[in-house]
Amino acid sequence: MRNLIDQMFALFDKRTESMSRNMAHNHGRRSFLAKAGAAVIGSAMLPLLPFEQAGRAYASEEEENPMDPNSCSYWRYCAIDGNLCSDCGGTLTSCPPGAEASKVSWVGTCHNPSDGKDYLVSYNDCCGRAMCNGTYCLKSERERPGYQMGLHNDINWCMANTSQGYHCTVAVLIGLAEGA
Amino acid sequence: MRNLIDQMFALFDKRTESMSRNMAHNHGRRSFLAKAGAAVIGSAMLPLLPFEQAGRAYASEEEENPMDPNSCSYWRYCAIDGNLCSDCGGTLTSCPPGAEASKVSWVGTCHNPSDGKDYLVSYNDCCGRAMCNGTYCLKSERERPGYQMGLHNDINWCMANTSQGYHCTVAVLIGLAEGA
Amino acid sequence: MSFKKSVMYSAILQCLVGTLMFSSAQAETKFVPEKFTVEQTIKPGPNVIVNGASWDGASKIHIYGQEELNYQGSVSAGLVSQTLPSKDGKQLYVLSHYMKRYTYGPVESAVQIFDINTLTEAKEIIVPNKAAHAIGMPGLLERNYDDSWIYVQNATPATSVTVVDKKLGKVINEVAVPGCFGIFPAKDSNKFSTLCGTGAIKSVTFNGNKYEISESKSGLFDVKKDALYVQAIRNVNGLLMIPSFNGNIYMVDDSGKAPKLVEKISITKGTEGNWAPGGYQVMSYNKSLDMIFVLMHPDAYEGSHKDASSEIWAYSMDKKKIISRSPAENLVALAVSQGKTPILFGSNEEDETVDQYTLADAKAFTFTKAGSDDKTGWSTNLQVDQ
Amino acid sequence: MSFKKSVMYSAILQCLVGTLMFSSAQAETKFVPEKFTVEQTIKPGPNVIVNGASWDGASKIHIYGQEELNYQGSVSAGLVSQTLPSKDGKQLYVLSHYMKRYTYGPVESAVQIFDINTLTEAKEIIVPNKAAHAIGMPGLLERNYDDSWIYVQNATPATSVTVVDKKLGKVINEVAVPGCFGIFPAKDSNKFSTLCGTGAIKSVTFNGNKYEISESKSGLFDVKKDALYVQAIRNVNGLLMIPSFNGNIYMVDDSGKAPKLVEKISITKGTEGNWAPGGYQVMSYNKSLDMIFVLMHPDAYEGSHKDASSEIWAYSMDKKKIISRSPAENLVALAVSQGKTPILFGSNEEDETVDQYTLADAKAFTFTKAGSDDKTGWSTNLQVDQ
Repeated sequence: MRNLIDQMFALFDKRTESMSRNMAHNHGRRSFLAKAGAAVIGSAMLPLLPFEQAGRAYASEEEENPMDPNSCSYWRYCAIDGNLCSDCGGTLTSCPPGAEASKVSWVGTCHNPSDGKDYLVSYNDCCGRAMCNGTYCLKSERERPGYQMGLHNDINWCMANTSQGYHCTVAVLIGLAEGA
Repeated sequence: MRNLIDQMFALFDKRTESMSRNMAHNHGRRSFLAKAGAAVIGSAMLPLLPFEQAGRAYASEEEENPMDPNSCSYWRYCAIDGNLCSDCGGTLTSCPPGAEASKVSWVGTCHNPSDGKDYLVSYNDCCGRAMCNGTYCLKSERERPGYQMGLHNDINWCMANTSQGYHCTVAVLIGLAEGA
Repeated sequence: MSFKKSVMYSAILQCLVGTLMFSSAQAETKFVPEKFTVEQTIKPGPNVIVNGASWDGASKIHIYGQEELNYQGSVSAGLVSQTLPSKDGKQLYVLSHYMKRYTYGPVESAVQIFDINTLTEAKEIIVPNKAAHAIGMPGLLERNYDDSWIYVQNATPATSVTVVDKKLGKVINEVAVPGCFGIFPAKDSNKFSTLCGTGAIKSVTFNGNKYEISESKSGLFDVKKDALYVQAIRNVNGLLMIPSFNGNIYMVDDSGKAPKLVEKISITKGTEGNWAPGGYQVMSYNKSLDMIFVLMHPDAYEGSHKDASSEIWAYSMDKKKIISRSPAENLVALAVSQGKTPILFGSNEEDETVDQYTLADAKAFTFTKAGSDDKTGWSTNLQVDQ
Repeated sequence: MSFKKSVMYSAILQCLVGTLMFSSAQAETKFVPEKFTVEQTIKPGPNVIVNGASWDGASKIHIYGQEELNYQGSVSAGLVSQTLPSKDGKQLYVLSHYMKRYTYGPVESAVQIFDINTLTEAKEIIVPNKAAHAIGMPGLLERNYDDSWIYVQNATPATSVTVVDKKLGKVINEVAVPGCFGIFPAKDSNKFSTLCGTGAIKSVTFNGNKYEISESKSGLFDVKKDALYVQAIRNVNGLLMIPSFNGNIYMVDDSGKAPKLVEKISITKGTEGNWAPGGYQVMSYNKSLDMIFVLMHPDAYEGSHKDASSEIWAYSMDKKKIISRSPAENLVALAVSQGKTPILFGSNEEDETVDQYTLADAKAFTFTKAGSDDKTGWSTNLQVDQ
C-alpha cells in the first residue's frame, strides 16, 4: 500500500506542479489539487458495488479458470485491459527487463474465490517498449469512464512516465477491499 | 517510357549528387556514376531469361486467374512484392490520393497470356503513408538480390523520396521486353 | 562535371530508346507506355471514417464511401489516434502522438487537419503532451459549435481540456476540470460540458482568456449504479442525449448556466432479457428520423458495458419506443448516415472489420449486414462525414 | 503552497491508512501488499533473437531462451529493423529508421546497441539515412572480425557501405561499391567482401581513412542462371560458404587480395524432385559438426527462391553428403545452435511464428518441431547469440 501512496504522491508532486505552472486562469491551485485528489485517490477507495457477477474474458471461448494466472479468467484480472506481462518476459507483478514501471495505475476490486475475500488490485502498465504481443485480456468489473480516472482502463497508464509507450500490464495486490 | 527515363534521371540527378558530396574517398565521381548506371539501368534492360514458368502467388490457395487485376496471379504481378494500390484507394497504375509516387522502381518482365508478349513492368511504390492493409502479393519471377538492384523487390522503393514510408505498390507497363 | 553528366545521360538515353525502337518495330500494334500517376481526389459522396488506432506504430484512418463501402483511401497518424470530421464534413481532425523513438523518447502530440477530398494535410498544430492517450472514443477530440476551436481532452492523469484555435493554428487556452472527463460542445460556441466523478455535469463558459465553470446539481447521475458513457449527441430539440450503462438516455439541457437533467428515458423498460448497451461508441443518431441506434447485448452484468453487440436497437426519441431490433454481432462502435433511409456502420471487434448494415425491410425498419471490409483492422470508433 | 500541500497529503494519507487498518483488522491473516517491480535481467543461457520488423511502426525484437523457447523479453526499434548479435553474444545491434511522422517526414537512421542480459540500451549511433530499408536478412548489418566496426549496407538505390566505429560511437567511413550488395566480413578486420551484379565478388580493404577495392574474376557466379543469396558463412577451414538459388554452395577464399572461387558444391546432385533452397535466410551452420542446414522446397522454378520450406536438409561439408532431411513446413529463415546436439529455429511465414526443431532421432539425425510461439508475428530472419 506504501507503493500506491508513493505512486500517487509522486503523481501529484510531478504532474500537478507542472500542470499548474501552465495554467494562468481563474482557478486556484488548491481547489484544483483538492478536486483532483478526490477524483483520483477517492475513486480507488470506492466501496464494493453490490454485485459479484463474474466478468468475461476477451477470448470468451477459452477455459474459465479463476486460479490460473495465464488465463484471462484469473480472479485478479477482473478489471484488466492489456497484454499480460507474465507472457512478455515479466511476471504477474513485474515488468520485463528493460521496461519502465508506470508511475500511476488504475485499481480494481476483485473477488478471490480461494479465500472469499475482495482485494484491491493495482493494474500497472510497463512502459517504453512496443506493445508486447502476449496474451491480451479485457475485463471491466467496476471499471468506469475517465471521470473516475482511478478506475478507468481505456487509457494508457504510462501517461505519467518519461517513456510513454505501452508495453504490457501487471496485476498487483495492494490491499484488502473495505468491508472484506 | 519517357516516364521511366525521367525517373531514372531524376534519381541520378538527386541521389548520386548528394551521395557523391558525402564521399571523400579515392573513387572518382565518374567511375561511380558509370557503375551505378550500369547496375541500375542496365538491369532493367536484362534479356529475358530462358524459362517461362508461372510464379506462385503468396496466398497460394486462391483461384489462379492471370487476367484478374485483383488476384495475385494477375500476369503483371510476376515479380511484385507489396500491397496492391488498387485495393487501397488507387488503381493498377496510380497511387491513392495523398500518397507520393516513388521516384525509383524495380522492373519485372512478365508474360501476357492474352497477346503472348512479354512486357517490362515497373513496380512503383506509393509513399508517405502507413502501409496499406490491402491485398498483399509476392511473386519473384526473375527477381534478384540487391546486387541487381533494378530487379530487387525486398527493399522499400520509397528510398529515394522525401516521404519514405511504404504505402502500396502499382504495376505499370513501361515497355515491350526486348525480343518480344 | 556537367559535361560528363550529359554525355553519360545521352548514352543511357540512346540505349533505352534503341531498345524500345527495336521492340516497338516488332510489335503488331504500337505499344504505348502507361503513366504512373497519383489520384488527385477521392470519389464524391458521403463517407464513413474508421479510426484504426495503433499503440505502437502509425495509426491508420480509413475512408470508405457510405453507399458501396468502397475504400477511398487513408491518412496516417501517430500513436493512439482520435478522429473527428469538421462541421462541414470537408476536413478531418486527427489527434495523435509522436515519440522520437516510436515507443519512447520525447513525445510530440499533434492535431492534424486533413482535407477529406484530397486526403492531404492542410495544417498541423502541436498541442501539449497532456492529451489523453486513450482508446478511440467520442468526447476526447471535439470542436465548438461554429468550428473555430478544437477541444482536446487531457489526462496526466489529472484532467483538463486544451483549446485550439483552428485559424490561428495554436493553443489558446487550457481549462482544468479535475475529476471530469469528456467534452460535449454546447450550441453556444464559447461553451462545453463535461461529466464528473461526483455524478455532476459541469459547463465551462469562455469569456475571452477567462472561463467560468458552472456545475449541475450533484448526483445528476449515479456513477456506481448507472454510470454514463462519455458520449453525448444533440437531438432536434437541442437537448443532449447521454446514454448510460443500464440503457437510460439522460436528456440534458445545457443551454443555461449550469446543465440540468430534463428527463431520463429507459430504452429497455418492458423488454425481457436484461439488455444493456455495450461498446466504446454505443449510440448514433439520425436527425431526420429523430431516432437513436444503440448497440445492445443481453444478460448484462457489472462489467459488461464494453461487451460487443448482439443487436442494434432503433429507438424513436419522438415516440419514445423501440422501432426495431436488428441482429448485429460483435460491434463496439456505431455510426449512422443521415437522411430518411439510413445506413449503419459498425466496428466489429471479433472480425476486426468495418461492417455496413442497410435497411432490409422498410416497413419493419430492420437492418441486415450488407458489407464488410477487413482493411480497418481493430477499431473502436468511426464517424460519418455527412 | 507547501503548507497547503502537506495538509492535503496528510488528509489523503489518513484516509488511506484508516481504510487499510480497518480492512487488516478484519482479515484473519495480515495482508502483505505485493511489490510492483521490474525484472533486472533475463534468464541465463543461450538465446535466439527474432527480428519482428515493422514497416509502419515500432519493430519488435524478440528474445527467446534456446532450450525451452521461453520468452525472455524484447527490445523495440523503429522501421524495418536489421539485427545482429555481437561477437561475444552479449550485445545486440539493431539498425532501424525513425521518421518524424512515423511514415513520413525527416528520417533518422540509427544503430542501437542493447545489452542482451538486461535488455537495456547501451549506445545509439546515428548513421546516414542511406541505409537500406530492406526486409530482414543477412548481410545488411554486419560487424568486422574483431567487432570494433559495424557495417551498414546502404541503398539509395545506389549502393555503398557505412562503417561505424563502435567505441567512438560514430561513422568513420563510407565506401561506394556500386552495383554490389551484401557485406561479408573477412577474418582480416580491415576487410569485407560483397556480391556484384556482374557476377564478381569484390573485397574492400581499409588502410586508415582510405580503402582499396579488389575484384574476383568476373563471372564467378551467373546472376541469371545460378544467382547467389546475400548470405555467407565462414566454415571451419576459413572459407566463405555462399548458397545459390539452385542449391550450390560456393566455397570462396577471401584471404587474398581478390576473392577466389575454390569449389562449388551441389547439395542437390543425385536427388530427385528438383529441390532448391528458398527463403530470406536459407542456410545456417554448425561448426562442431561442420554441417550446414538448408531450407529446401521441391519443384523449384524461376521465382521460387523465396518460397518457404518443405524440409530442412542437414548437409555435411566435410563428407560432402546429405546427412538427413527433416520435414519442416513454411520456414523462410533458419538459425542453428552450436554444439554437438543442435537445436534449429525457423521463421514460419504461414503461421507467423518462431518454430523450434530438436533432434528426434540421434542416429538418423532427423529433427521434428518441438515448439512454436506466435508472439514474433511475421519475421524473415533470426539469430542465435551463441
